Amino acid sequence: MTPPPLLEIRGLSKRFGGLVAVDDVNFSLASGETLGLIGPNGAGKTTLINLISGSITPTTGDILFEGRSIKDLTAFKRARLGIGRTFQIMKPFPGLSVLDNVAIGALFGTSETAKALRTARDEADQWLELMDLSRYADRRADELGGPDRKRLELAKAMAMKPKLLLLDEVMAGLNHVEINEVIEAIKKVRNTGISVLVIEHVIKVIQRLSDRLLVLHHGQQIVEGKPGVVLADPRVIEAYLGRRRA
Amino acid sequence: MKRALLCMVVLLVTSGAAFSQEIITLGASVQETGALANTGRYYRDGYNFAVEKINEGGGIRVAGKTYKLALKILDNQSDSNLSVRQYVQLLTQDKVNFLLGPFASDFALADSSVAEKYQVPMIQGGGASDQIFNRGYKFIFGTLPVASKYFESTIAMIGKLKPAPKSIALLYADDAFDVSVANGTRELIQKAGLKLTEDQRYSSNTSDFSTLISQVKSSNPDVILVSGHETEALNFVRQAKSLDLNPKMYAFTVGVPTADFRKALGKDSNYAFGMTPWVVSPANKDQYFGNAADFARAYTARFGYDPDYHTASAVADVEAFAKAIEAAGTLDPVKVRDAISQVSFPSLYGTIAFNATGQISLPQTVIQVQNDQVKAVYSQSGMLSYPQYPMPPWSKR
Amino acid sequence: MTLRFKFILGVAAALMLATLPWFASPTLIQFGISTLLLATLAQGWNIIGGFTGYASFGNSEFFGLGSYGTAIAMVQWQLPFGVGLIFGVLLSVIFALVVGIPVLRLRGHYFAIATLALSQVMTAIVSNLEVAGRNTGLVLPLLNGDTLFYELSLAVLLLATLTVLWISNSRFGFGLIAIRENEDAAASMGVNTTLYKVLAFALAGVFSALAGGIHAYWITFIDPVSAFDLSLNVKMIIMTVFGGPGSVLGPVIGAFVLSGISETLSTEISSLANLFFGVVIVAAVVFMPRGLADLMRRFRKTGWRYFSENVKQHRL
Amino acid sequence: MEQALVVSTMQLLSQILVNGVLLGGLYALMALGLALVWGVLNIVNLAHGALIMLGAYVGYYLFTLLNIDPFLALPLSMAVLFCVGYLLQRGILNLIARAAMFNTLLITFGIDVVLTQLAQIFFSADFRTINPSYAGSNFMVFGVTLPLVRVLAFVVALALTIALWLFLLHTRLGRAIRATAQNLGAARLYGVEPKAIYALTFGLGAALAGGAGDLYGVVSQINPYIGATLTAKSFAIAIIGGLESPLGVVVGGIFLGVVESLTALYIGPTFVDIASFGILVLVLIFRPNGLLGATT
Repeated sequence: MTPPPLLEIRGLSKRFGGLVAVDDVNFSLASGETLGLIGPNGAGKTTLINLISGSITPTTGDILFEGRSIKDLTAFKRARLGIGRTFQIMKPFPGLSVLDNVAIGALFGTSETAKALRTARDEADQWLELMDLSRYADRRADELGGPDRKRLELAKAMAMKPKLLLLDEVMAGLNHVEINEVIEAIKKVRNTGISVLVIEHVIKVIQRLSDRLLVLHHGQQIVEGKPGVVLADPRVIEAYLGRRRA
Repeated sequence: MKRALLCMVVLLVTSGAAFSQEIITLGASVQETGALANTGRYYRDGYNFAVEKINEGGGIRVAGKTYKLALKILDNQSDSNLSVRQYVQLLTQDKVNFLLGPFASDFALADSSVAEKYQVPMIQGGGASDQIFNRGYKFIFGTLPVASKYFESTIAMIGKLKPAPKSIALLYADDAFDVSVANGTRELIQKAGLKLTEDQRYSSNTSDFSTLISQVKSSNPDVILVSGHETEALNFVRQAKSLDLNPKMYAFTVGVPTADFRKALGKDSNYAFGMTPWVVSPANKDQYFGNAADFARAYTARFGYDPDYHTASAVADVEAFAKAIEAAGTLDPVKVRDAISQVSFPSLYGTIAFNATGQISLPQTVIQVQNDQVKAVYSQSGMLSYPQYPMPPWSKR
Repeated sequence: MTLRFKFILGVAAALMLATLPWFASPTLIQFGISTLLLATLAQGWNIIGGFTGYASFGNSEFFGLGSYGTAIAMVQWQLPFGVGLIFGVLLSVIFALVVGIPVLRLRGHYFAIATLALSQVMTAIVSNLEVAGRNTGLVLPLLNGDTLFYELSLAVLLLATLTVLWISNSRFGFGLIAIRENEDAAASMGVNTTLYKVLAFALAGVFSALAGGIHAYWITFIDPVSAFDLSLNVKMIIMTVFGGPGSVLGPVIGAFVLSGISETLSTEISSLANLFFGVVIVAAVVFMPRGLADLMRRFRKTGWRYFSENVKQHRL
Repeated sequence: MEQALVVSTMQLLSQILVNGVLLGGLYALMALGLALVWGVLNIVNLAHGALIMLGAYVGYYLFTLLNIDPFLALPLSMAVLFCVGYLLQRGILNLIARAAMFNTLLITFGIDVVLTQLAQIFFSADFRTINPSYAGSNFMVFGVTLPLVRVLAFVVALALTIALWLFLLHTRLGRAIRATAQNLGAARLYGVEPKAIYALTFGLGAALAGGAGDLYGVVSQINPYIGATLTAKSFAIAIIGGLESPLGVVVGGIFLGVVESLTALYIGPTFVDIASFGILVLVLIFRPNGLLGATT
């Protein structure tokens, strides 16, 4: 018997008043896999992430994590189960030091038992090192610049030791050089063996990172498959790239 | 032992200044600012004036030595917690000898516990609530009449009016003093055989009386008695007019005797009944001020506004101390306390003598505003001048 | 400063404060009791306001419930003071749980206003309760023992400060700070935000209620207006913000300094004290919006420019 | 006999409802400025009641010293308070425009203390009233007594609300103010400096408070300490009505006026605060955008 996929989305929909933001989406994500989620602005990508992480509740449909329905769990419980996320609009803890930002991930996250602050800071140190942020450890988080802030978000999420990481447009607002830096950082994350769901606007990024791609348009999923195949699909070009070219 | 130690500290710290000049200091914390400042000033100015006058007259003689009086007044900002702390400060840091009181029953309730704790007598002229005096405290004396009897003379007068009123509405604020008044008044109404048509408790500081007035209007009593604060009396009269409430008479515990009341309401203050334990009359002789009328003239000249019974009560507090200290022949607080309980002397305020619980027994004189002037209409001895009754409806004024 | 040195300094300061009644004047002790209680209240506010970031105007309700719990137990049921104190704390914790769960869902100004309104409701409810003496209040038995009250207040303040010290170094405290800094992010990182907020509210309630109970017995008379006094809550906030919200000693120092100023003003310039106090608040908010703790940390580096920089940073 | 009782009960009830509605109009005017400043500048102005108090004193002095009728003095009172508000914002509040929320609460509290104390020093603690000859006049409609000044105050309150509403909707400045509520920089699109918008809006809020104060002095007594209760009432109305539109505030004011009157009649006058502030808390929890506002 094959184990259930890490994440399974079944017929998920979300309505805001009259607007259908996410419409009957189905997909699954295997352990260790990186799935890319693309679509034009307003396609419902961030809503989907919010549904999975528990910031909002679905109108219909179900979300299974490790074979268990989590749709009625609050956000913090899902985090405890191993779902970490970053936010499109970065949400660091601005008044805290960079180190303590990450330490909070280590203190909470998936850790079941209470650990000492010192242990959490030691763990945080390691993540900072991995993300190349050690030299900023004592700075206030709101003093960091663009790409460093993105890396901090990654470090914070990783410190939670999640099984699944949801990345919401981490590249927004970065230039080419910075994008490459952050891509390297995400690769490091992926190499630790966890599953990642990447939402991205920039096609180049998603091509380089994803094992598989899913395209959302007006809340509906239109294509799913290998990156090369998906990006060549005329419906995708029509819906997404086509409009940009026009 | 502790007291002896304290005295030594006093001697050391004050470097003998207080003693070489033979001064007795009275201390008080009153409302100079804050919501009660309007009435608080009567106490501040009354205390000051009395102390000045007694000193002008040569001060007081204690066991062959002459002492001058001094006054230390702190502003409690209308905050009763601060007031308590200030009384402790007055006793322990400023080393005052005796205590004068603040205004209002809830303040006196809290502050008198300081007097009791430190066993220093306090004579206060600002709190009348029965609660202050029924705790068995030994060091608190009051010169306002007993709250539960505030309406006694008013109800006695009602029995003598023609046409005789039959029904009464009683409205009162929910603070210590007014609840005491209401409890006493209810009994008095029953005894007088009058019908109580409305008995309504309202929140202190209510500014909108339109519901109460409409309610009273629909039950149409002959008499309305209001026990509350001056601001409430003002709002009540204004809104009674605008809602066309026309009882045969209405009476208030406070407000009516003050100049403020007449100034704020103008002609609308006419016909309102009030009460005062103090009548500005030359008949009230006083050792220091001559008589009540002389005092009132001098006071107005000195402070720029008319005194009312709060002021007289404050002056009486200071005089009671002067008399008691002279009688005790010592500054020892406990002995002075015993002397206070024994004093009995005529003053501009009336005869000052305290009963067993420490309160004075002074009848209220019923007053009425007539043609913008306060007129005494009824006292314990009977009708002084027949009041303007029934009050004409607002439309006919 | 090493940790060890700080520890020794702290113990020495506590001991010094504890011996005060044996050589200070009664006025100073009186001032001490009131200041220690205010510091306890500020420390309580620090937990919900300073650490968790919820601008509570409900702490004066805790104070009032503590006062009334103690007073009702002692006056109406003739129970000893200790039992009354516990009863007051219990009332306060129940209030924190029952009211906290719906109200702590509100954020920012809305939470502040909800708690502000609740204190009006509490005042009005107590004014109508027979067992609480309605609006005429309750008179507690007189106890001539300012030394006892002083030591008790000091003990409660120490307890509160040690609790805050623990909070600042614990997982719980980091959870609260995370909520303050960004509640959504905190939840997504696994912080049980609802539980933590309610716990912080209840903990603030415990200390405020203890202060209220002691104050009631000490002052011997309480009524709804003085027990649920909203300006007391404002004082807690001012003292905490003045000292440094979210720090361990900031609220205590804030309470000591501001009480000192205010007491001196009340004595020295009497009627103008309140006016001056208002001016101090305005000036403090404009020139040192992050409190004394921040001032001391950065003043050495920036000097007098510290004040103008604050203004530059926050003005439009 | 019984029928007479029913008639008089009905009459009392309609009188109480009318009282409540009229009171509500004045309430609404008190809350209007608070809601405007809160909604646009995100400042919860704890000194709002103190501004109403100042407005009342302006009206009082204009009436007693210059014999200007309080309803004619209304624009003057508003103009004076507009200046006070404008200067307060420019001189003080602007300095902390970008500081944390606690700080705006604290600073407006501080301003409230200062204004109240200054009022005590300059105006004394004496109780004052604005008492023109017609202050107590009334007329009867269907057996219900209508106090003239309350009716006038109600009409003025409604007129000012509608004027504010039209101003916000149909003038360039008004649109700039509304845009600022969404986004600080947006005012620039209308060619107005955000700084100017802030000061103007606060001045406008203060002017409305001034108008409310002037009318308050005609129906009630004034002293330097009336502010705190008025601030609390204004909060309740602003929250119940919602911050989005002036019309919501009017509905909130009338709703509160009626609820208070009915509570006083059927439960007791000491329960009024439980009702009004209890409703405020419930509205916050269940309908945070106000009774009329959109549900989320």
